[in-house]
Amino acid sequence: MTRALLWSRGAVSLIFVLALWQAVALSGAVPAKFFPGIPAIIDGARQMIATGELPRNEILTLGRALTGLVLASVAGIALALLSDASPFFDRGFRTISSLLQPVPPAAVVPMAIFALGLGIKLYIFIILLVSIWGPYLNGAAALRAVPREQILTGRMLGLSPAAIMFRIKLPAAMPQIFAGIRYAAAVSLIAVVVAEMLAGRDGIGFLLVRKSFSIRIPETYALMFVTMFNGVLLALLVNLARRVLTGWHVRQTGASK
Amino acid sequence: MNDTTILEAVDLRKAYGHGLQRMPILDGIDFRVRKGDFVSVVGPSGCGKTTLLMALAGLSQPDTGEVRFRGQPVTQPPQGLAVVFQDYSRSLFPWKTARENVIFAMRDTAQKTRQERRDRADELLAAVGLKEFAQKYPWQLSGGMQQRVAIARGLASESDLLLLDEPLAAVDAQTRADMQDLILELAQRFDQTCLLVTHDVDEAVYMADKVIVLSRRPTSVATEIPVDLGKRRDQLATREQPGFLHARHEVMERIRSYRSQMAG
Amino acid sequence: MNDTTILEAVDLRKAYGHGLQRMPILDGIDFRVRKGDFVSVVGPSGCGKTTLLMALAGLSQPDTGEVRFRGQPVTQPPQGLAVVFQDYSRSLFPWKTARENVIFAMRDTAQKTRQERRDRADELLAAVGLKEFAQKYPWQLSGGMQQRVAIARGLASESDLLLLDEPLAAVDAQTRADMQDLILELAQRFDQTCLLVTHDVDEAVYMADKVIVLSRRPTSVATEIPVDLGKRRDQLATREQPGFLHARHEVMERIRSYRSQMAG
Amino acid sequence: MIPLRKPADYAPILMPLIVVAIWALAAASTSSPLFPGPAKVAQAIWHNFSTIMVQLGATLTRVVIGFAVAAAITVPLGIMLGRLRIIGQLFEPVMDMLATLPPPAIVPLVMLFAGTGDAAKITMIAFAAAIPLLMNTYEASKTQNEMANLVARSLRLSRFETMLRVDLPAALPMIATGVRMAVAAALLVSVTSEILLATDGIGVFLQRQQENFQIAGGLAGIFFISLTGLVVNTLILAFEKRWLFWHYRAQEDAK
Amino acid sequence: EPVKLRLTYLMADLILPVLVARDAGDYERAGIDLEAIEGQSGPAVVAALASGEADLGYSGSIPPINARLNGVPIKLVMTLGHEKAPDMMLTGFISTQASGITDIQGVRGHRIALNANGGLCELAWRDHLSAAGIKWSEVQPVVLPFPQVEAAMQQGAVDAACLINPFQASVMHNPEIGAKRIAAGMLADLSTPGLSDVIYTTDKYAAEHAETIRTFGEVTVAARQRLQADPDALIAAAEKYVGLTPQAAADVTLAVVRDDVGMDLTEVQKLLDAMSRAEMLSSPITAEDLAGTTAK
Ligand SMILES: Nc1ncnc2c1ncn2[C@@H]1O[C@H](COP(=O)(O)OP(=O)(O)OP(=O)(O)O)[C@@H](O)[C@H]1O
Ligand SMILES: Nc1ncnc2c1ncn2[C@@H]1O[C@H](COP(=O)(O)OP(=O)(O)OP(=O)(O)O)[C@@H](O)[C@H]1O
Ligand SMILES: [Mg+2]
Ligand SMILES: [Mg+2]
Repeated sequence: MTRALLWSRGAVSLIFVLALWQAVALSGAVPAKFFPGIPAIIDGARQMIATGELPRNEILTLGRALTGLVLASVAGIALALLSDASPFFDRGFRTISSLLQPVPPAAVVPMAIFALGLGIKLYIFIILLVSIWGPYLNGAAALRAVPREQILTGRMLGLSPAAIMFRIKLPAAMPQIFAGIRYAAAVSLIAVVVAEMLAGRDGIGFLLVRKSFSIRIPETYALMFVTMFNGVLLALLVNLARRVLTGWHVRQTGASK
Repeated sequence: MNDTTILEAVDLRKAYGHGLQRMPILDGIDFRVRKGDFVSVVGPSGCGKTTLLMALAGLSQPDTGEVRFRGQPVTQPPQGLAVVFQDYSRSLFPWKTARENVIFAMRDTAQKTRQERRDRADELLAAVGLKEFAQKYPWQLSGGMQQRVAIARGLASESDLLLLDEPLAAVDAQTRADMQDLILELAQRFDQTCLLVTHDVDEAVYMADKVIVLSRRPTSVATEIPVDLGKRRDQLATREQPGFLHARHEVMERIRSYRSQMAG
Repeated sequence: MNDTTILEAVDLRKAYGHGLQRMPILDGIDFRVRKGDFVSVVGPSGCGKTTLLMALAGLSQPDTGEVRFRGQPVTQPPQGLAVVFQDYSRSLFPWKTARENVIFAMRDTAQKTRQERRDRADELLAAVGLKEFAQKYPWQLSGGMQQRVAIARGLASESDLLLLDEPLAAVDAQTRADMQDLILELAQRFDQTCLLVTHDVDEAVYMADKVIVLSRRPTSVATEIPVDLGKRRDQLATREQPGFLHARHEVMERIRSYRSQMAG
Repeated sequence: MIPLRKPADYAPILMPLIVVAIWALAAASTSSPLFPGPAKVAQAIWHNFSTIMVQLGATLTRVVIGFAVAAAITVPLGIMLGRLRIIGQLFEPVMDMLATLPPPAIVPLVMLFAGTGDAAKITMIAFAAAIPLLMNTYEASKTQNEMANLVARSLRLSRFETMLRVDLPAALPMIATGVRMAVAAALLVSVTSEILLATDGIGVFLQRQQENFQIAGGLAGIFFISLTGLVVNTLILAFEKRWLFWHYRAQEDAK
Repeated sequence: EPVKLRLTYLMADLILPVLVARDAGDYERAGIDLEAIEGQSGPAVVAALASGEADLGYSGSIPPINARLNGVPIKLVMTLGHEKAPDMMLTGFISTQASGITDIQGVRGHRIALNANGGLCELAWRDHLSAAGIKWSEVQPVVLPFPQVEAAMQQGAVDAACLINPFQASVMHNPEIGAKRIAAGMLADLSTPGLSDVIYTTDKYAAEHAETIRTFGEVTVAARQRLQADPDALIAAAEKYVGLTPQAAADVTLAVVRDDVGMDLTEVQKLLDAMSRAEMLSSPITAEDLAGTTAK
């Protein structure tokens, strides 16, 4: 029973959110014109599917988000490793990251466009600026907390610092790094959509702006639900990767109950 | 320096904490271990045995004094060294199975191919009684089983110097006896020098060519007691030999003196 | 049911894993403990002693069978229970000092005010030989010291039922003897029922009114050996009594039978 | 014996200086008003200092309230979801769904219910800060040391007490990391929400500078947002040093 | 072979002729290979131009003026649309029934919506308010993107708003709001035409490619005239490129007062004066500095 429930929890959650939405819509607390019910939203989605614009842009956005996530994860983990290897870099980059982290992408767009143009470089910049921090911060914290005995085991075996890093610290830190990657998955979707809104010509974010500027409210909300669906999809992928890479941990913590 | 000396501790001192918190632990440790010898170390809980072992292994630096391995000062873990840590539950890698944990230690060994290493690991796991558990993760094993995996890992490296920190604390008497013989056998086969920290005086004497008794904190070497029982040991016969009983008595005597201090 | 029975295990069974991986561990455990009794449990490494203790404490559910405490089925840790876990290095809270760890267990005790609890904790820490270490964090203590903090914490709760899972595995022989007497003394003072898992047969007999010997996996009660030595025990005298030697012999005998199986 | 100053002690100043130097070089080589160098930004800071301070005050007030609301809700919630495994797992996807909503896209929604005033902005900020806090707290309490929980259970701690006295301290290191991300997210979203809804705040300042092509002025504003981030992070670092040292001990002798 | 021309634009009604002409192949026939890239804000369009990503930019007239003021070397080269009283008014000021505001005087003390700080609506509000003798500090401005205004008005979150189409029409059609148009036009005085949307380029491009810009202007004018003459085609274009619903598309008009797309320096000066009055001009600038007259 619970097993079946857990297997379909993505669907359960989606239904839960949709039901909640519909309940608010039906309650009449806000005008239906600005808060349309689920049927109207589905209708909007159907129209966008019929014209092909939804699938086309969805693929673009998902592809970008996935690329962004991979980039942000790899870069974030690389920075975390670097921080762990060098106290100098650690202290210095900590300052830099504190300074960069709260910079809103919207605020640097003209400068960014000037330096990077309107193409793929701009997307990558915005995505990295926003989503690198989860893997980096969680990774750096996790690497610092690896049990002493495990590191000593590596040293005693005569492993080089690099080998200790990649064969002991990294696997030990993986579970917590994945917590960061999971956040990065959500954030990279946000970043892609925001980038598409600010500078884009296609993708879900662009469509979102276009639809709201042509006063197609149900479509706008349909796109919001698409974004949420993307969030679940990406989280699913992250969980899959987590199972492959840190299956031991999933089972260990799962088994203890 | 004797030319068969392989490991040497010279006036090791170490304190933890700073200022008022400062607590001297090792207070001038001196001893030598000859190549191929089996040395047991006994001492009261918290006297600094683990601290000493870490310094010998080059895993931590003493405040003053020096460790020499094959005549060279030790600052890094030297080639040809293996340690079985006291905290078994933390020293195994939770993301590796028992077998993988053992294979991990085979770096400079004769087994080169994957299959050879696997076979050797399984052989060692069987020797510690964990044949059926090769595929289990550490957290699927009982405390004593984890400790035996740690021993198998220590033995797998076939190092010249093997440091064992209470490796049998969590196993039952029978298993313990078996493990003792296993360690002795392999030590002889690979001509290993061993240093064993233990709380079991019988074990200390049974295994060793020499027992080092440490004093209470601040710690120094209280006495070194040679054990003259030859290289072949037997769980029944050896323990009944006069040499055994004599050495055991001497170690006990020495240890007993802690008691009065303890109460204070 | 005897009306002085306080703890009862009825046909406990437990397996780990599913499908092909399934491995039965407890295979029908039955025994009773009378109020105020001290019971030792011995059994080979990995046979399921910890698993059994968890079930007795209500910390995990057996697959079938039942644990009864004061006649009530146990599904949750019952009131008046304390456990000293085998994995001492993990069971202490790293964010609390030794003293705070001990105070943490004083929930239903006589000490109510902060100062009383503090004093009581310090008293217990002194009793386990850690007077000067009350302010240290667990990771600043040696293995044996951590284990003694865990014991102090177990004793602090002054519970009716105390479950001890190899509580003395990491301490030296002298400290061990002291701890044994400490545990016995407090158990009598607070009229505690105790269940002690240990690998040391001497310890099992010295402490107990009854020794439960477990078989190899799949595990059941191989035999129960009563120990008739009265409530007052003495490290020297008791160990020389014929009753002691007799019980010790019987337990040993029983355990010895594992050996042949082990090799296989 | 221990040198008072290690090279790493200078890193927090040195590394940003290197970055600034690279920036200055890049800016000098393009010499466009759309890509001002550090000197121009310094000038802009000088000119706009008082305006920025006033606007930053308005922004930070909202950030503090929004963050406090988020923390008060998500930390207990995260621990609870981590402990009540089934419910937690069931609602994980809801978490993922909400986490993915881009702030500009939810502005219209929030506005429908909360209007255009401070309430709306604070809601947005709280929402943004809640996500990393919730995720890290949830992960931390889901995956934490089970021994600690066994101890708590054997001591018959109530669910609530266990959460407060065992789960919370054990999860604190990861929560602290979550806080770092949440503070950044809160600052970031407060600016975004001000660009879209506001009447005052540093976001208004930024947008005005941007519309006027005062890029240097905009960066001056961003500089103060960044500085806020740095101050908060320094506080968190101090907190970690003071209260979470037990978690990071591996550092000392096992490098 | 055709000359490559890259245009970055904001999506709006006045750019429709360009898009229609491009898809009809008009530019190609005139020897221009037009690549039209959509941008999402005035500053973004300017940045694309400055970085060399685009040759021409299209947006409202304020962003390029601000850019020039701050040293970005760009020049206005074409006017795509105008406002002129009484019927060519793109910008409208709408109040809600609930607010009780009936004229521009009534705005005093109320919450008014504008689309961005330092943008078109701010200039419009300031110009109209100062003409009516109301100080900026006497109103409560709220920044709201156009799409959110209608909901905000219906929910009572703002009392009056500056709007352009299609949002203006949508609000006017909403019976719940009971909207009233209390004023119109970006500038208060529209007795002479006021500059609306413009095309601009860098000084360098203007000097080197005058011919291409002129050709682009000629093709655009021709396409615009065709669309003006055919309302159905205009509606179809609005549906196709902007994505409007048919009802909303019906309200689209092309505000054109002249047959050519050349710059008129007096119009530029009029806008600059208004910006100066509204204190939105950080330093003085002349119309000659700002506008080229390449295209006619
Ligand atoms: N990180 C540390 N900080 C402060 N004190 C420490 C630290 N590590 C160990 N100590 C102290 O050093 C002393 C010796 O510890 P060590 O672990 O070497 O003892 P041991 O002889 O191995 O004891 P046991 O037999 O109990 O394992 C102890 O008193 C302990 O409190
Ligand atoms: N989480 C788990 N998953 C799978 N198997 C487990 C798990 N926990 C324990 N086991 C198995 O259960 C058996 C009994 O474990 P338990 O810890 O109860 O043994 P024990 O008698 O306490 O041993 P020791 O004396 O070594 O501590 C072991 O064979 C172990 O492999
Ligand atoms: Mg030790
Ligand atoms: Mg056990």
